[in-house]
Amino acid sequence: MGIEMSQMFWTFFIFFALLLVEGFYCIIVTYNFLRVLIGLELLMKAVTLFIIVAGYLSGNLALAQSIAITVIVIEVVVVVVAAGIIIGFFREYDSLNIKNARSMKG
Amino acid sequence: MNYLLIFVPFIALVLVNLLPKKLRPISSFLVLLLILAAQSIFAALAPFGLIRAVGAVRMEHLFGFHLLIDNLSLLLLLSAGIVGFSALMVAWHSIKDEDDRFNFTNLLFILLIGMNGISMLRDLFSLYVFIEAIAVSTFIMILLYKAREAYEGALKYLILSVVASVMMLSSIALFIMFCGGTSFEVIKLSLVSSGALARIAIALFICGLFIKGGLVPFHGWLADAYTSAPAPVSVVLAGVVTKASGIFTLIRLLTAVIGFSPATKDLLLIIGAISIVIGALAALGQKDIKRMLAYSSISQMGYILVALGCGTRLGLIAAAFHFLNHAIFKSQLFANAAAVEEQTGSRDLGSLGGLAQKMPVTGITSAIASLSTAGIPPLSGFWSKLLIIIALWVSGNYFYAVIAVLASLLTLAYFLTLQREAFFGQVSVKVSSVTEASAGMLIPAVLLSAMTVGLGLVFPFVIKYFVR
Amino acid sequence: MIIAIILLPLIAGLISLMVPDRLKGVKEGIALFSTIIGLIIAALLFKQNIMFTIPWLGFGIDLSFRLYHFSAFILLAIAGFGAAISLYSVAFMWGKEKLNQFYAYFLLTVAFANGAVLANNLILMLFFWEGLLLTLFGMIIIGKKEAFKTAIKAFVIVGITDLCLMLGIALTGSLADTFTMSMISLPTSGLGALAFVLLMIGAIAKAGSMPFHSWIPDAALDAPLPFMAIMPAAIEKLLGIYFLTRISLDLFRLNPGSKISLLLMTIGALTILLAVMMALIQKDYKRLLSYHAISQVGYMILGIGTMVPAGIVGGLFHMINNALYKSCLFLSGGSVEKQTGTTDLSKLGGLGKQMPITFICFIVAAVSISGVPPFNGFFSKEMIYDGALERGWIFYLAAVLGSFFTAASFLKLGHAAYFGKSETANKTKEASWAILLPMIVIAGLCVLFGVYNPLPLHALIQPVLGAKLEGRDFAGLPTNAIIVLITLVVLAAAVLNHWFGVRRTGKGIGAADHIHYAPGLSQTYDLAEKRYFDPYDIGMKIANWLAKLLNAVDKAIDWIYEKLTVGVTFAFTSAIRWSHSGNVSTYVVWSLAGAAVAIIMVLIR
Amino acid sequence: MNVLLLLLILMVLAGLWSILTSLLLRATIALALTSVLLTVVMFQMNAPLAAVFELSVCAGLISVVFISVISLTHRQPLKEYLARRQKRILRFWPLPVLLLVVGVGLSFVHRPVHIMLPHPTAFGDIRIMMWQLRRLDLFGQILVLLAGVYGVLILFRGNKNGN
Repeated sequence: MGIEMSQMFWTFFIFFALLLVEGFYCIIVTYNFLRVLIGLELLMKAVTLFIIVAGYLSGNLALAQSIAITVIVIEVVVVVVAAGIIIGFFREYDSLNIKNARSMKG
Repeated sequence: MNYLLIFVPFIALVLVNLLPKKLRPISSFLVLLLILAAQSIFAALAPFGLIRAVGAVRMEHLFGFHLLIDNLSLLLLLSAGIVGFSALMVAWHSIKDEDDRFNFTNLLFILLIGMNGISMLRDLFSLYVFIEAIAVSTFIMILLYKAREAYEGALKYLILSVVASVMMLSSIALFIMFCGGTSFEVIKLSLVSSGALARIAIALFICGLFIKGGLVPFHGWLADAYTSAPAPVSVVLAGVVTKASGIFTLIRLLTAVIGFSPATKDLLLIIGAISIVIGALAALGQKDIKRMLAYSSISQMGYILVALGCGTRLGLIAAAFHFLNHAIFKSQLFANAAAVEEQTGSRDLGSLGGLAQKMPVTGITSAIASLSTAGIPPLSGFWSKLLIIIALWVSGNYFYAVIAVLASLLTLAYFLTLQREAFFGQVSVKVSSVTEASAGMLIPAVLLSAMTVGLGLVFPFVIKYFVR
Repeated sequence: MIIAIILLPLIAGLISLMVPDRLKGVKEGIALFSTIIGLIIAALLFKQNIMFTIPWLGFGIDLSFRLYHFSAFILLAIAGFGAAISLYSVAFMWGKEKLNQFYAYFLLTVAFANGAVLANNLILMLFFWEGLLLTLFGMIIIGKKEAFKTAIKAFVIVGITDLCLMLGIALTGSLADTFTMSMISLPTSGLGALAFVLLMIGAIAKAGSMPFHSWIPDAALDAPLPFMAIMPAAIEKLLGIYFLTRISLDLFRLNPGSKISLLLMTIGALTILLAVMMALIQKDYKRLLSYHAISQVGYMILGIGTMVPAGIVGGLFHMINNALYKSCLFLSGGSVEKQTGTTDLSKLGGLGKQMPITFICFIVAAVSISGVPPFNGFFSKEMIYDGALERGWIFYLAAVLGSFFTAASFLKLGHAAYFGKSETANKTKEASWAILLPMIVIAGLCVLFGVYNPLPLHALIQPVLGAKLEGRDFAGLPTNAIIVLITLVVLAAAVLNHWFGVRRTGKGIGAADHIHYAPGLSQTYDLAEKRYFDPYDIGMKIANWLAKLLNAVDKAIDWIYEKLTVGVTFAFTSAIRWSHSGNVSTYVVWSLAGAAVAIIMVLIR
Repeated sequence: MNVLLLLLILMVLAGLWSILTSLLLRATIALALTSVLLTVVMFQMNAPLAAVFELSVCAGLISVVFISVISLTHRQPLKEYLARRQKRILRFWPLPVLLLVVGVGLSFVHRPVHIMLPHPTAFGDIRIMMWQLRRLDLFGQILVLLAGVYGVLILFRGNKNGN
């Protein structure tokens, strides 16, 4: 398996890295909280992919799947809570602009 | 016993929610209070053999997973019990609305289960799940009153928390790939023969924990979340929750799995030293009591980190002792801040003054806790700092020892600022009609400061607790 | 036995803390009983040698006690003062508030002090040492309402110096590879010097030397008076000087020519002079005494710093003498306060007739502290002069000058309080026996230790030095006649100065004016006055100016403690505050950068 | 492998679209598309259970959540939106470039890696793994879900004061 496995790992790793770059770029650059949330989602997608890849390459797919399922469940809870917070934020500030969330500094 | 620690609160949580609506708040409060007190007593007495962990043998077949209690677990169990108890007492008086109070107790139940789980787990991924459970309930707790500021704090915490999750999960994936599993034994076994990527995995996981624990430069969310959280929430948050998910897990990881390589040590020392200095300097400039305490929290976490960075047994003991001390005095300071805010309606140091005359108990207890934090002898904080500095010195990290000493002067400086602006001097106009806080708010403060003094005075026995 | 002397006051203290305030007499009974038993135990333990070690925490930290002549002697002294002061407190504090706390702190102080003296392990000693800080804090805080701030000030100053002590102990421990005191013997070079200086800071701060003194005068006003008699005047001094002697003689190999010795002598000389000048201008009985409490430490540090036998014996002898007369003075102050309700010198006067016993005790103590023969202060000061002269005339000069001012200020104090007239003087009565008895006993000891000085020197002090004594015996009359002569001249000068001062200014001591401006006398000394007038005036101006300067120094030290840190770090702080812009993107970037650095670090190591 | 490669490229492109598009609704759809592609990748990798979860929860539930949030909050006037659209390009053009640079740069890194085979105690069957070996995770999930339930109760409850 050696070299071929190694190659496969690096290929998957590149895509994982690209998804991470997309996600972080989205978080850092956008001004809209919903888009930040989309960025976070992309990061989670990347991680889920990476976990499954890990299981796939090492033949430990059962563990990887069970972990991935748990991660997905947690992810959805976090997103729902985040959505709740964002809606509350919108009610409070009448905007989703991230620049409104800079009152606490220093 | 091990299983009881997570199942009793869980079952209690479910049962309390099944009660008729009228009974719920009071019963959940009492039940949780009882559980927390029992847990504290158990954790405090267990190391001396006064309480046996009974019935731990046969249960494994029933549940199919391992929960092991060692002395490190007891440390977290004890801190969680004490801090949870104080937070609950504060909550009972400062949260006025019954529904809010009930929600708070429910979430505190979840936090407690999460922390108890963390203290006993032996699997990296389960650890992550419990940390996430804690994090999610924390986001919600911060928004308990749905205050305007709180949305901001909660969102910042959420975003950085997801970033931390990404780091930890990537690391877990790497562990699956290069170690073949996520349980501590598996990782430890195969870590010896693994290459650079496994080391990256370690670094990533540690960085995730740094975010959770709020170490510089991963600390952006911390001050905002602490400041915007309701009073009892910030007590429990600052006292134990973020420490449990960040620092405690780190200690567990270092001792049980990855060990101390030169690179890890350097990482811990550097991040720790930066946190100590930046946290203390940032605290110095604050005008808001809670924000100051939040930054001080960062600085204190730095102390724990440098102690860990020694990589010696003494360093580990020092870190554990400081962990407990920090849980005690920081939750007490936040309880004091809650009392001040409750009575004066303000946390702004500029508008306060002379409170020691109006609120003598709060004044004295907060002075004790502040001085303990600053490492003024013979309060308990002094002993842990002494151990940290000795540990640093003995392990040859002279530079960091000097930083630790100098920064404790900085700590003293900002706490003196706090004391001077809030408690000394002329009674300012704003607080001229202020009275002492109600007994419920004072009980935790007095209790915790008595602990600070007591731990300092019986230090020899306390340290024996950790040496075991 | 050796454990009992620590546990007995400890337990008694804890019990008296639990006794409610309503039950009168119980706490007092406990305190008296336990201190007297303690005195008996200390007397029984005297002349014994006990080593007591049980392994304990590991890391070289053992539960180790050592009783030998030095610690036994200090133990005896502490027990003696404890008994005397508990008797005094019974009368002085009767019926006041928070008595259970007072007795608890008092007994705990005794317990911790005993522990610190007996400890043979540096960490164990530090433990007891810190316990004292807590009782100090407690003692001050139960005083007046404003005492909170003073308590914090004392806590912070002593705490910071204890941090130094702690660092010193860590350093000493790592240099010597052990924390057991009897096994340490380090040279004072390189890191050893640093370790010594750190330990020294802890010791002299406990003794109350400059520049760690500024809480003492504040505490003198705020704290209960028996506290002042026991803590800064007696026990802390005993402990501080005990520890200083231990580190200079046992733990480190100091020799007379070393820089450390020079440093100690300089600190001693400066403390003597600066504090006594401050004392001279005080207008309050207790505050004046508290500055003397600082100044006298200077003599001890100077004596020990000389590192020659005469100086060290003198320093130790001075330590015990000072503890005697200074607590006697504080007790007399307390007696005056109890009877008249004030310690403000401008309101006092003419008490000598109404309170004769207090007055006599005061005189005995005052002449002792001024160094008048044949009282005890005279002999110890002569030895210190002898030692100082051996090391350099400048130190001798400082000591003699200090002596001059001491005498002058006590003349002023005695004059203002006990002579002349005041509104309240006639109504005042002598204090009760329980207040007088400790004073009489202590004053008697002052005389005894002076007239029959071989008793303390042979039994208590000289054995401490052992071989370092080089076979000399300092008992009996001082050998150097010239020094004695100079001392006498200085004392005479002080009396003259006082006389002139009263004559010239008439303020503060106004009751004495009519004697000095009597027609016959003033003409007789007209000429002398004209000749002496200018130098004196200039001298007084310089003294005043110096005193003001010192006041400024005092303030500056406060300022450093409270403000400078903030000032220096302000730039950093504002930069950090600026960088926390509240922008979550920034925080994410920080985290990512941190993670990147961490990964790179892991990869390259 | 080739199919996998294609799917992964599509996935990255879908992610890119979800960031670059100026309409929030489209971004949500793009995110769902990413999810669906991930599902297919998982099927390809013989992980059907996780794939089903991903499809139902992420592609389905989360999209619903997003869309409902958008419908609750999105009140941007069209004019403002068009004006902002121009500026967006300025902020987002570096992303494709960055992706290219990272992708090409990383493709040069080809160090041999040593992949560990599963631990002998591990079970190949997902059902045994999940229901018997990882019960603690399930317990943790229940905790997270409980927390989420309280979150929904607290966050979506209207303010008591009637706002």
